[in-house]
Amino acid sequence: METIKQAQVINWLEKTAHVIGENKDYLTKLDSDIGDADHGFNMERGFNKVLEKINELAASEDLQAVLKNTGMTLLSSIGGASGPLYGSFFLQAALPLEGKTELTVEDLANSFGKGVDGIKARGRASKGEKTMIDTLEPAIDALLLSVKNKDSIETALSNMLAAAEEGMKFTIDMIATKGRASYLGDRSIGHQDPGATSSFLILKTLKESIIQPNS
Amino acid sequence: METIKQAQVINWLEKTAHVIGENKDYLTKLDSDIGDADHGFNMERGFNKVLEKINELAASEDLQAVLKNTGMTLLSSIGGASGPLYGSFFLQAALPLEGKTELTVEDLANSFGKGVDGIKARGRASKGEKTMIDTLEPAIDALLLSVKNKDSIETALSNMLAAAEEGMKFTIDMIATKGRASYLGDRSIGHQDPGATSSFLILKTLKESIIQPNS
Amino acid sequence: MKKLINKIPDVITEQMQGMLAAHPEIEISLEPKYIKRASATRKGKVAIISGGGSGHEPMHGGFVGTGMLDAACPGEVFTSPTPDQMYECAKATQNEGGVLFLVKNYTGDIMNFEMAAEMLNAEGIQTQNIIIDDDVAVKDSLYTAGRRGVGTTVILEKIVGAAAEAGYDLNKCADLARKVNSRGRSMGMALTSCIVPAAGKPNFDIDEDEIEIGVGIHGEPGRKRISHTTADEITQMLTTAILEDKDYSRILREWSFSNNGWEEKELTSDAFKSGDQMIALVNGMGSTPISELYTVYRKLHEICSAKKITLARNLVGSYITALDMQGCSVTLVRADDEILKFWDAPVLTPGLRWGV
Amino acid sequence: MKKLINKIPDVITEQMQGMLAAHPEIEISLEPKYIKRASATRKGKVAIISGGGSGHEPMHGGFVGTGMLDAACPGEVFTSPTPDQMYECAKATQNEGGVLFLVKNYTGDIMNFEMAAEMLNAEGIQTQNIIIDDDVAVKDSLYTAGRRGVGTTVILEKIVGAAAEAGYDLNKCADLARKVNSRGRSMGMALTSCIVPAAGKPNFDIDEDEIEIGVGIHGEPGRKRISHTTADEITQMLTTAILEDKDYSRILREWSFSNNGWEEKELTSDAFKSGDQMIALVNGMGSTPISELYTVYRKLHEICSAKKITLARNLVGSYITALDMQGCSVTLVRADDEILKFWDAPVLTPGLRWGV
Ligand SMILES: Nc1ncnc2c1ncn2[C@@H]1O[C@H](COP(=O)(O)OP(=O)(O)O)[C@@H](O)[C@H]1O
Ligand SMILES: Nc1ncnc2c1ncn2[C@@H]1O[C@H](COP(=O)(O)OP(=O)(O)O)[C@@H](O)[C@H]1O
Ligand SMILES: [Mg+2]
Ligand SMILES: [Mg+2]
Ligand SMILES: [Mg+2]
Ligand SMILES: [Mg+2]
Repeated sequence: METIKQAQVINWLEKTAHVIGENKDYLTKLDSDIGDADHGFNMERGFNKVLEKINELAASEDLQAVLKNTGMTLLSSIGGASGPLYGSFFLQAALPLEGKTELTVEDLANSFGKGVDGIKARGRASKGEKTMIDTLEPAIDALLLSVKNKDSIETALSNMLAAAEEGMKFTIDMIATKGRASYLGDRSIGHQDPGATSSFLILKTLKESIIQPNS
Repeated sequence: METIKQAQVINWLEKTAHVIGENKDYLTKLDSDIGDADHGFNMERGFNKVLEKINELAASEDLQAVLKNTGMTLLSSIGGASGPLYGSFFLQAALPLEGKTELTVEDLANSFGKGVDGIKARGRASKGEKTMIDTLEPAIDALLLSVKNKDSIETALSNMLAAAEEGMKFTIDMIATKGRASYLGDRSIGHQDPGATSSFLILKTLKESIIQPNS
Repeated sequence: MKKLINKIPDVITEQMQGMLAAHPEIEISLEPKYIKRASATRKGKVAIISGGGSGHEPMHGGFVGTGMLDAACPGEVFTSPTPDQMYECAKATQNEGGVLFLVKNYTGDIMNFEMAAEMLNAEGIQTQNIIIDDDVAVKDSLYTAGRRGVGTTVILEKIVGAAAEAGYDLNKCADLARKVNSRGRSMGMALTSCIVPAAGKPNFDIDEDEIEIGVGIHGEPGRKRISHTTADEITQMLTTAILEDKDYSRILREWSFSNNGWEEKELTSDAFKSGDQMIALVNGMGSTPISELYTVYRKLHEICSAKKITLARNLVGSYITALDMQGCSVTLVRADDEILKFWDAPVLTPGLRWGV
Repeated sequence: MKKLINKIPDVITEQMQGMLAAHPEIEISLEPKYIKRASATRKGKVAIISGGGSGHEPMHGGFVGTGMLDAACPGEVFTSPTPDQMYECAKATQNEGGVLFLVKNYTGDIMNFEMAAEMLNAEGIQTQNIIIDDDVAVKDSLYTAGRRGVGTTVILEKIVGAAAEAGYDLNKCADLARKVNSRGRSMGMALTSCIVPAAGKPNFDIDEDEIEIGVGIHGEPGRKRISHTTADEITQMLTTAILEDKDYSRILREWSFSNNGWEEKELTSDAFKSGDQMIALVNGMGSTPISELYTVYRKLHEICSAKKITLARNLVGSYITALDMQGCSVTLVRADDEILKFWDAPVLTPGLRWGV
């Protein structure tokens, strides 16, 4: 397999909606420990909207349009901190994809790289502040390495997810300095960041949409 | 012993304040079952005021003045339903006592008789409506009988108290048709009326102030 | 019990002192307790005075001011004030136009206000008592102390206060008060119990999944205890009880200036009907967020619209409360031009303000 | 969870519909959600718009009306509204005088309002964002998202709303808003937790004998958890934290019309001192009886008097709430003539009304 096809991207978005739904209470529980106990509800509301539009999304071959529409949908339905952040992620991730109907590993790395830049610009945060960036940035670094190593898509996605998971887990020991959790100071230590966790779930679903288990 | 002396009346009022204080929670509990859980607080507030004034009361030989002052004090400190009722009781009970410095059984019967009339006029209630009247009216009837039988003060007070206690206990099986408890309808059955109970305590203290136990 | 209070005997005094500090337009007396306007009123104006047990704030003290009450007498929590309070308050407030006591129908309030009226009339200060008894949860007036005075009190105090300000004399104020009372109906419900500070524990026990329909403003038991349900169903129950309440007659006592004593008067409330226009109050019981009250108002408005009953004016908020009880009540007062005119008149009190 | 609500996804919509039914002077849009004045404003008037997560009622929707906000955008409960809401709301509301967004300092609100401002400015609708960050419970702005926006918001919306009504242009409104924010300090406390409808259980656990000092309006943890104590001690703690708060500087972002992009501005709040005159807000968190708030106001007044700080104006009541939380907050805004003039100007909104 050389590229990720449009149908796989659609499949990823559709599956993500289900995975977020299944993990709604888990994400909310994480947010109740160090935030305001709504991250699961917020993410579910947003991805349910994406699900409602899935046929409209699927109708477009142009992946730039698909990601842009996804970003706009999340932006206008999630709210809170994660709404503009995930909104910006997809809107910015769409930018390098003009005219693309399938994605190489390099396309993916470029796209997601722009996406994370969008999050960092919007949220004025960087790695190590106990946010979704701590999952996403290592994931993109892994993708970039795969581009350099000319890894297969399978290998690239596996490495990406391993890096994402490690990044997510690193948030447990961090002190939050951005978002609501920052009010807790030291007391935020010992809890995994909800946004880092939802980011991990999104990437995990990507990998699983492309690489069928036992295939 | 032929008459009740001024000092005994003062002693009665003083002791009543203590007895009401000791029974505050009990009276409030009874009122919480069928009323608004304040009868103990109300009575304590009133009789504490009487206690504060006890030297002033004791300074007057004139029992009319003593009862009138007691009535005014209760009237201006109890509030609720029981305030005007006990206020009226003492104010009216004072009326027949012009110039008296001690009381025969007949004086007491006349005085308390007027007092209960005052309660009935003010509260527009009669016996059998599950109120303090159910304690007081039988007690006065007993006093009147003692007047007829020329009973000693001891006998008169003992009979009075027995009748009061019986009357109080009869309220358990009654349906309330006056005061707050009336909103309960049938559900007021099975509970002893708080006002009937405070009236009983007042009369019991009277008897015990006059007849020393084991004397 | 978690409350923002200090020592229990000081609760009422300190709340009054707080009101005084916040509202220089009122004055307080602590011995005996009352709240009155700081500025004197026009000579000949009827003094409109209310009062009752504390715990229902902002009622009544919060309704003292231009266009509403001249004074209010707060009792202990849930306990009627005493006659000397009303007596002293009336003497300090009246300005040769007589005194109108607005009294909620509770045995204690009735008796204490009657004694005060007797004392004042005996001194030549013309004093009338008008009773408010609007709680349809109490159906039977023959075997009970009658309907309790609840939400209509707020609306009545506003309207009669405005009329007195406009120059109505004592008799006309009393007539208007009687009329508003005869046109008011209310019903309340509780999600939780209230806690009286001195008691320190809930007035009644209620399960996490139960609510009390028809509750009084002291946590008196209501018509029924049911499972917790939606705001719409609750509003339907309260509104139906009010709209389907039949013509209602009862005997109320008023002072007769000719006989110099009390006389009994029959007062009939006509059932509400399609075509009526109302002043509506959706009231919180003390611990109910206003957002939830709007949910109730939405349904009340829908039910009334369907029955061609107009909600010409409304008030949504916590105006007659039961300490920290969660729950709400609905009040409808059938309006006419006189009532609407005085409702719309300016009012400036700590608890209600418009037009000024 | 006992609330007067229907289905959880409908909670906000139905509260908005209830407000609409009760207040014909407002208009609502449901897709996307916003509340605006029913009548058009003067051409050239700055549109003052606020918004934020729901659950703080009457703020912000209850402050829409003459003399205060032009519109408000409610998000889901405790969740910032989305940029399309502010964008559509601003387009429907603005009348060629530009748009001023009043934004409480929460990461979500900041980002969503920034995106909306970018969209509007890109279309040539001049839009400025002013941030409110007054919660002294958050000490450190270097290692946190900064101080939260709480009680000062209510006072600021009133003052800037009046200024816009009086003809201030966008820059002058922004200057005034920045000034009021720099002069406002707040601190809150909770007796109980709130319950978010969708969660169905308390946001945090707190024992029957504990209270949280320094809590936020979403139940965010405060400075400390202590044993329940008297209203006086609680008021002392809140007031001391406010009065002893030092000069406070932070960097806030505003739109630069010359650079057509965001620029960072330092804003310093001077510590309060003896001789200052204040607008004071003693605010209930949603389920606090007003009587208890007066007990708090009493002590606040006493403490300030002793320090020769004048409470020139006040507001006592539940204006910026946290659903059904029990507790209170104290806000002081250092006033000057301009601030007092606009505070006293007439206002007619569902939640705040005087002078009209
Ligand atoms: N400035 C920021 N930059 C990046 N991510 C952030 C920032 N602030 C918050 N987040 C992320 O947002 C998550 C919280 O999202 P959510 O609960 O939906 O919003 P809110 O905090 O408004 O309730 C956090 O767990 C964190 O990962
Ligand atoms: N109309 C009445 N006539 C006589 N006694 C009455 C009447 N109404 C109430 N009571 C008495 O008052 C008692 C309640 O007093 P209390 O609890 O102090 O006042 P409240 O009912 O105002 O709280 C009742 O138990 C009853 O005995
Ligand atoms: Mg959150
Ligand atoms: Mg009682
Ligand atoms: Mg009582
Ligand atoms: Mg949130």
